Amino acid sequence: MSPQVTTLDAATAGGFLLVLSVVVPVVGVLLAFATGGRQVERIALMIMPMGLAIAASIAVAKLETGGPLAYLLGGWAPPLGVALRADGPSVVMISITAVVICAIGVFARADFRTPAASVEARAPFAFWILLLAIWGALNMVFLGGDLFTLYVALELLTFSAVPLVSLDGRSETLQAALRYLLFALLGSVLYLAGTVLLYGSYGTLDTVLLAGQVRAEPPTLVAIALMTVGLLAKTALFPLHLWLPPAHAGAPAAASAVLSGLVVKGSFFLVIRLWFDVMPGLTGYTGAQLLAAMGAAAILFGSVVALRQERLKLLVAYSTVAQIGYLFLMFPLAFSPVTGQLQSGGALAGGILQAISHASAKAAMFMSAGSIYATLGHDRIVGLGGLGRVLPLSVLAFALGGVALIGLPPSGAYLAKELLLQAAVETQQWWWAIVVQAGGVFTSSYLVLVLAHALVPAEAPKMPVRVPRVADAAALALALCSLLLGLFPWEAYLSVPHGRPAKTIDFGSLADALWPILVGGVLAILLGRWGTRLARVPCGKGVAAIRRSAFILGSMLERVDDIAGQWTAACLSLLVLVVLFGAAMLAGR
Amino acid sequence: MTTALMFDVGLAMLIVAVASWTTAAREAFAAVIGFVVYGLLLALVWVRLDAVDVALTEAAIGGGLTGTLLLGAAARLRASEVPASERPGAMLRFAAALLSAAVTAALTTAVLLLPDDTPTLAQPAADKAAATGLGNPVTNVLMAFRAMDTLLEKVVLLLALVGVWSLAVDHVWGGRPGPRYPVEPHGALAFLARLLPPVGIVVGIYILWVGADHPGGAFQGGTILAAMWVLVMMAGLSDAPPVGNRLLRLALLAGPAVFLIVGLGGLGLGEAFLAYPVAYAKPLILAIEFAMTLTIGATLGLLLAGPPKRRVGR
Amino acid sequence: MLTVVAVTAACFFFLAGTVGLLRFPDTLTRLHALTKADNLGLGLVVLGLLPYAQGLLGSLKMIAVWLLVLMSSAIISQLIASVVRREGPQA
Amino acid sequence: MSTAIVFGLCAAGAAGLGLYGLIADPHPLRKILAFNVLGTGVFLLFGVVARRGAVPGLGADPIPLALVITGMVVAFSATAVAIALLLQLFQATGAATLRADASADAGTDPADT
Repeated sequence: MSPQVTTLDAATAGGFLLVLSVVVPVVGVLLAFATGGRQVERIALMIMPMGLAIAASIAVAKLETGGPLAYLLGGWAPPLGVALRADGPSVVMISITAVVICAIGVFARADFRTPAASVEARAPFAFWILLLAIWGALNMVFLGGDLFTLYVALELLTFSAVPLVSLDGRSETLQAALRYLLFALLGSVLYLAGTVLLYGSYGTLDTVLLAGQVRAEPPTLVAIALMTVGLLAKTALFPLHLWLPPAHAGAPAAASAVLSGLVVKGSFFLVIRLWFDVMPGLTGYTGAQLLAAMGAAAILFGSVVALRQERLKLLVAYSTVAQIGYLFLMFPLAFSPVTGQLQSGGALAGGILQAISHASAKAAMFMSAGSIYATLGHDRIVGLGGLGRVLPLSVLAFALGGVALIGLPPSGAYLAKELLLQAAVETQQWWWAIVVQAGGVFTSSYLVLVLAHALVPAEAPKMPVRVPRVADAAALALALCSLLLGLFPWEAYLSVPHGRPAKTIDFGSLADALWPILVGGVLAILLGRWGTRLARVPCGKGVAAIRRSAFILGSMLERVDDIAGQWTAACLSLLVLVVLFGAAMLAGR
Repeated sequence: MTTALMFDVGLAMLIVAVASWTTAAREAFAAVIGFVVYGLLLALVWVRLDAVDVALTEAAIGGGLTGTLLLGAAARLRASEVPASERPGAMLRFAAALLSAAVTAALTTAVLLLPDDTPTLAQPAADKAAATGLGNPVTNVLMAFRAMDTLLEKVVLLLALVGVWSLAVDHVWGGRPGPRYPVEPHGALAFLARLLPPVGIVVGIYILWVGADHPGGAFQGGTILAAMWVLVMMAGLSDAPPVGNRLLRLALLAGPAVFLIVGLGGLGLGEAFLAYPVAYAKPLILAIEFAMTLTIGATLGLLLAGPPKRRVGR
Repeated sequence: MLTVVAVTAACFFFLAGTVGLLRFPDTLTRLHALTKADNLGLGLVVLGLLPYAQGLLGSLKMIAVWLLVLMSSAIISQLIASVVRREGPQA
Repeated sequence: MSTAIVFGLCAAGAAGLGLYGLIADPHPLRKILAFNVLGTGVFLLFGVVARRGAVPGLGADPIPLALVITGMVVAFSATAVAIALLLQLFQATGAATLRADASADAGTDPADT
């Protein structure tokens, strides 16, 4: 992401902050494990402001230094030692991680409190420790300068994420967790196979040193293909998403928020590291197109299947599949035909911005879905009627999160969309511009679907449980954060053109922003499951025919998604992708 | 072709054969036995590759621990049959075989095409060894040059244990893991469990101790300690401790905690995180390794024992 | 010379043990073939390699290895045999 | 032909066999087993690379060897967690399968079952 190579054998000022950002959560894990009981929650909540402060200090230090921050662990310089480095994107990711983790911490206090009668309870003990471990692992993923250290960090991330899925012990979640674990392990073995080939070729695994040495030789290309696909399996990019919907929908709300908002971003970030920093010149035009094509397929399948879900949490989980796809649209847009390399320009900035917008907005949406579930005792979408009056804050948080993701100004997703569209114009790839717009349209379609159900007046549903106000406030704060991300001065961290967010909201841009919602509404009507509600609406013959064909299309896509979700099929597509990426890069050599 | 190379080729063919047998075996139990054999043969390969440290680890893990885990699981899952409908069809299996073969071919090509003037860090690693005063280059890498990996790996081990424990049923939380094994005071197992542990503990600590200068180290030593503990538990001579036990928690933490404290000490003294002052490098590293051996022994033993199952006081 | 003779003899015992393992009809006889042959075989290997051991400590270590294997194989055979006696000779 | 090449081929073969088992064997226990075979194959590649990097005085490059030891510990942890999950799943449902049928109910509220 930074073309200038920093001096390798020196730590920069403020470098120790990078160490702290990893070590402090780990210290929290150890302390919580040692003391146990009621202290676990207290320690976690104590670590959170510290971590937030460290993230803020890193952001400030980055601003003051200008260049990347660096630290040499143990004082050993690469290639023998391991370096930590923070460039713009890693600082951005670390900051959003800190914010989201803290919000989740506030939200989760109600769900994961140790009951007064017991010395120590299972779920709170595991949850708080795993949450801290995820934080430490993510920071390591964002900072690690060595591909093997990154592997260990990624495994730490996986091992902390998997038990979160099955925290409530239901058998479906056990199965989801096992599937997640096995598929993630397959991904990490492929990644590991790539690292050994790289070490065998260049004698180092340091990202900066490698970037200076890589050549387009067969072992290196095999390594990139294996590592990329391994990481994609962990990111759940279509068609490798079989584990994600059951895992994310089955986990407790706070856990879903972490998993969907943050955990998948870890492996996504490593794909960026690999493609943009380590070997920007080797992946080539075809490789980038292939990656984005998978993204486009993810948007189509994820969105349509999301619209056909009966349950809110599954809908949100499938929309994550779609939005993960959206994140990969930046790769071809960052490809410069002149240099034949991926450039760290506006497209990359757009991708990162979309990632952090999604992290905050999706966490907020899962949290409000959790509140809705807890209050109603179910999350069937057709049964959400009257919710707007009962749980105004949760519905508002859900709506704002959705609006932020659609890309209405001044949200981060809006800025991201602008940057991606601009890159599409500059690189003359109009087809990706269409997909980018389609992503926004689909997002608004399921938002419309949910809100239309939730805001319909109905007799107030019974409320067995009351969700504490502070939990709703946390979700709302995150949604607002995502909605306002576009106003932040990103120039210091990402290559965003100056003054872009200052664009005033005039009539034209409002119209620009509103048409996706209208089209999304139409899609929601055509593809959504409406129970009996819509059937009663009279309509003409032509409209009925359109609706029938949309329904058939929807069920066909769902069928394909079902097949792709089988273990054997998913593994086969994984290997096919290895072959395709290898062939694409070999051809582009 | 020299005798040594013939031996290598034979060994490699044997390994591939055992791996195929393990993959193809009809019974899960047989497959696991095949895997244990496979692990022991691999340990031989590691010796042939001049990597005795890894050979010890492979024998301890591949043949020993993983084998024990899988055997226990196979025994308990004996009743579970996967319905025939779930077996992928012939076409799918053929596709899987084809694609796996493609990956094998890609890996083979990549290995054959690795550059002839092999890049290596062996020389720099040997040159810098004086900074720690340890004679075993692998221990040097694990404890000094790439100490962060080792530290994170210990956290991974701890998190794996938290993950396993988190599968317990709520009301037995804080209880003892696994079944209570019956004691047969005059049985052969009880005899072994009385006779072997003293020897095993000495050997474990010895392997840790020589690891500074010769093949061996904390993980290999810790594995032996774990094996002794599991043996004693299985013979019914001692029960698994309750997971809420404070002392147990401290033992499970000792390794990463000492590692972190020493690491942060390096940061505080103005050198760097995980840097050792040259004069004290060796004693510091040995102290960390000692704590890690204890932790590894305890963690591995408990990973084998599984999630808590029995409430304390029953 | 001692080495060659001892190791060759050891190979013979190992081979015999393996043939027994494969050819004998039930668990108990297989066990018999395996333990007898392997204990003797390993002992002969140790004996053969003793001249190459590094000092007294090295030879003691090798002998200790042999003794440990003897002990564990004896006890494991006991365990297997007792399982066979309890559950009947199926395999 | 050298030791490194012989075992390099062996490693690639083992990795392929493990991969096949992981994909095609329906039983989760066998998948876990196959994952271990696949893992050891990849680890062996580290050994081969280490062996190729030998210098006078050192029979192998110590860096990849250290990486393998770390990797083995991680792989063992993974196996332990996977087995625990599998046993728990078997205990809860009486079946050990990864088939997606049951997963459609993920997110089911206990109220309506």
